[in-house]
Amino acid sequence: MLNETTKQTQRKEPTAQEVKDQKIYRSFGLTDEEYEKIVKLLGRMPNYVETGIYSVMWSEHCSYKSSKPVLKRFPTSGPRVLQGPGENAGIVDIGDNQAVVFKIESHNHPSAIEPYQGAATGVGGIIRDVFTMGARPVALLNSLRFGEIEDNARNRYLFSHVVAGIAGYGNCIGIPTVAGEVVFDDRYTHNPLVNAMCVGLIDQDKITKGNASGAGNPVMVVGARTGRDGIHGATFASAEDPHSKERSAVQVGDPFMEKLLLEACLELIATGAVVGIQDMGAAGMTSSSSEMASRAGSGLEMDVALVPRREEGMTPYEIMLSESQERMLVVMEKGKEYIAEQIFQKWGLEATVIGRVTDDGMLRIKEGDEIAAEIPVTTLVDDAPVYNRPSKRPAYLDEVQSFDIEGLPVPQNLNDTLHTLLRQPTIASKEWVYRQYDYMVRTSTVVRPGSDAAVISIRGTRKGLAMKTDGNGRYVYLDPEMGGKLVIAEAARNVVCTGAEPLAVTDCLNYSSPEKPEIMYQLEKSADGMSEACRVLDTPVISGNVSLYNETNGIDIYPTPIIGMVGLVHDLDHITTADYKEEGNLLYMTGV
Amino acid sequence: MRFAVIVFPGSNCDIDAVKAIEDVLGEPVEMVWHTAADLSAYDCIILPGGFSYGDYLRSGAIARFSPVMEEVRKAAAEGKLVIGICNGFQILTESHLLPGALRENNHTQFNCEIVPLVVENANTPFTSGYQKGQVIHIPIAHGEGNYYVDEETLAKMKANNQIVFRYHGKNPNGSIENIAGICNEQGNVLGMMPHPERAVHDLLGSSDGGALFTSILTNWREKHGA
Amino acid sequence: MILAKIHVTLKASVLDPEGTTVTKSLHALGYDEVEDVRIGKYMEVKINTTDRKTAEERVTEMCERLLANTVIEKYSFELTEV
Amino acid sequence: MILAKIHVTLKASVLDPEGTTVTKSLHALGYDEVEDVRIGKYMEVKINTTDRKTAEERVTEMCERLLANTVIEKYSFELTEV
Ligand SMILES: Nc1ncnc2c1ncn2[C@@H]1O[C@H](COP(=O)(O)OP(=O)(O)O)[C@@H](O)[C@H]1O
Repeated sequence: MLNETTKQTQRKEPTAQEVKDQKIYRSFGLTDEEYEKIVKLLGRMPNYVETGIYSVMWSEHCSYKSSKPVLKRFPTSGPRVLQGPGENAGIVDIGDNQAVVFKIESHNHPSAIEPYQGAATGVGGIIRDVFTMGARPVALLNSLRFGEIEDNARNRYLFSHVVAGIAGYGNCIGIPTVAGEVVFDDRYTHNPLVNAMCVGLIDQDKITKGNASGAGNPVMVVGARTGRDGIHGATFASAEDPHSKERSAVQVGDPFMEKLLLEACLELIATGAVVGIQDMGAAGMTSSSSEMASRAGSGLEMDVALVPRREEGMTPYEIMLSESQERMLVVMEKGKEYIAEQIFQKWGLEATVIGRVTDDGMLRIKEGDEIAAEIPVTTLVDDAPVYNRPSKRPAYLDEVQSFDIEGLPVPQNLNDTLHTLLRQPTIASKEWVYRQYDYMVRTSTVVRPGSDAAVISIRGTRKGLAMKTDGNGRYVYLDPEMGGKLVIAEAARNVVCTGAEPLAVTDCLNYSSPEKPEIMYQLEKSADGMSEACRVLDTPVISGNVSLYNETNGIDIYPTPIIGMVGLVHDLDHITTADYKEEGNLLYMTGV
Repeated sequence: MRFAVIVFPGSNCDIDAVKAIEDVLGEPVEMVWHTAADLSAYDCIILPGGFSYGDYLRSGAIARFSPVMEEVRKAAAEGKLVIGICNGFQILTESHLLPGALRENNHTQFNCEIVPLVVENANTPFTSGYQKGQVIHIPIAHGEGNYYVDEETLAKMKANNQIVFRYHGKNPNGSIENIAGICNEQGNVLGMMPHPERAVHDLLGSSDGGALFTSILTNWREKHGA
Repeated sequence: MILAKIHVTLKASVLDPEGTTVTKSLHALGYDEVEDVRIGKYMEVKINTTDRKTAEERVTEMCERLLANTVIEKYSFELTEV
Repeated sequence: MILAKIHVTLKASVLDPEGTTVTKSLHALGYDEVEDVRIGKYMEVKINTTDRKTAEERVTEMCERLLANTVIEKYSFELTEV
């Protein structure tokens, strides 16, 4: 099918000199300083493909260049932590050689453009992060923020399609969506938040990491074919690019493919022949290959001409940057490629050798015999810029914090007030949402949505896992540090209410632009608050994700850290639920 | 008694069916891949829930051409017990092993909840452990469970006592005459949208589905003098 | 190469929940003139043949066997050379 | 009354998982001549008007706002009097 040579299209690509002279790197999001840094690191001008690779690896999304200094504040270790941040997902020991694997991730921007597919592919991505570790995904959670829906058809559209997308993906793949939260506030009208979390179970001796080690080991791409999905914006000058009009910044998810990929990968990992495996999420082959090589201190050589494609005439640039979903990069033990081929064939999927691990520390991309890119891996990962961005206490804080609550009038009719409150979409029952999710598949959901945290039982044991997502952007806005503490505390309360002992958290930091000092302040202070609460509660942060630049037309979202907390139920006999059990039961209020 | 749970690409309640049989009956049960060419070793065949082939085109439309379906047809003709749950029910109607079709829910949304059902026919090998008219609580989880059948066929089905379960009270999907589960004329092939395998422990919210599995075993034992 | 453009729609006697939902949404958006919406499928099947007659037979068969469920749906198609 | 016959299909480079799966299934059934299947929607919208020009404008608007998602889909329609 791909007889047409890709080189023709490639020739249209600007030369290294043109990339520099026309400052094309700017349209990829690289600053002049960053570009100069690349030239210095490489000792030459990067060509077009290399510029693209640097731009995605050095993007905020992949490099955490603004948030890294903030993330350092979190406590990340503890006696039970088997894997902290830095891998596809974090892992916590739950005894009996078992461990729980979890992570949360945002898909805010795609969901704002195409709510169904944006939310669906967000779910797909987080599931892959968990099963690449070798874990069986057992539960999904989410956390959602939209503008007010009462008089806004657009917000209702976003909300209902995001919920449908989460349901469409999670239900099809057969992982129960067991808990979450939804908040409506006009601060999120132009920047809805869609965070998805996945929890998996694993036997500790099966843990697999995203490691490309062992020179000579084959590198395979498995799963879906690569297409021109989601290649970042300004690729070719649009007039020259015949595909630009037909191309979409949004990827379409294929949950059926992912279900097959999940089963095939778990079957493959169980053979013990896998050296390392990583999902291709944002920045596709580029980030998966360089991160896997970076962790192992190795190099990789790959031939893009061998990558199975969905479309004709794709260039090395497009193949390296494609964000086609439901794909994985796998490093196998040398000589065991056939095992992957056989297993994937059984599941009706492709597994193709596209290169091998090297020991020269280079990411070398070829197209047939021609070298398309050649970059030292360390320069992509370790040398990525880190910004200690200035921070400044926002002026609004004085105003909101001096507000005198005592001055508010007491409502005349408290009954009416109560009814008004209960009618608020943020407070009202979320059954409309969660009944669209299959929260019972896998028959282990013993506390279903509608209570506080959800509880999943672990077959063959008396144990269970409690889990919940929580966030409160308004609190964090009003007092970043205290708000940060409160969010952790709320998640912990929800988990404890089920009878579980909180184990650890994953977090997704949803904020506006870090280039505004006031936003950096919110980020830093809320991280301090969360860190302190995590230390006090003994719940280290084992994984997470950052989503910045959530602003439109000068309106910032509330600073919204979302927490996913998992707790251990030691005996299912001791779980508790929120509903009243019998007439005549006594109600107590506890706490301070 | 030996059970087979067929695994189509995209099945996801296969494991739940296996667990239910292990926990409720303790009888041997195996997952059988959809390419299997021989089901003669099994006494009861379960087509589980899930999204075979992603439910693309129409739910069950593609799975019904799986190689194993020839064997399922043969087993049904021999009088063996065949149950299709949710997606399995959809596959059985697409295969014309059961009449009618399952349409998108009338409210167009996926719907997951535990619902009350009325046992309409307690004379099948699947339901003899229930009483006629008994109300049981079983989970549903589907987007296309809106049962449709033309009037003529429906009249025949009623005359034949082929309506096995109806939704009690609220109709969750718009299905004709509240139908939740039906059997074939011979009574050995059952299709139902609700998931009995999800209702086998009190911890799961209901254990009312257990009797469906024990009915099967009891009937098989009576028939085979075991 | 022949392109079969296939329409699969619900039989008139079968209710169309999606159509009803879309009708309601259009009314909510102020399109009061909309009387009714029916939603079906449109498929483009590219067939490697030049023989119209065989193509017609084969496509009919595909529709009967897989592409439509004739218990609730009807289908029609046209063939064009591409 | 005017009937708008609307086709909504995925843009060419957008993944069509349903079409791919149906292609594979047709191959498995022996229809090896099938090169490709793309699946879209077909809608019939009945509009209470006789003015073609307004109808055209209104239907375009409905497509843009609700019936198609122009980020991944494209649409086309024709109007007939009924
Ligand atoms: N987006 C969602 N997805 C799944 N479950 C949800 C979602 N939103 C809310 N829920 C469920 O609804 C119930 C109430 O949630 P929430 O309002 O956050 O509770 P609270 O504020 O009382 O802790 C919980 O069981 C929660 O898991």
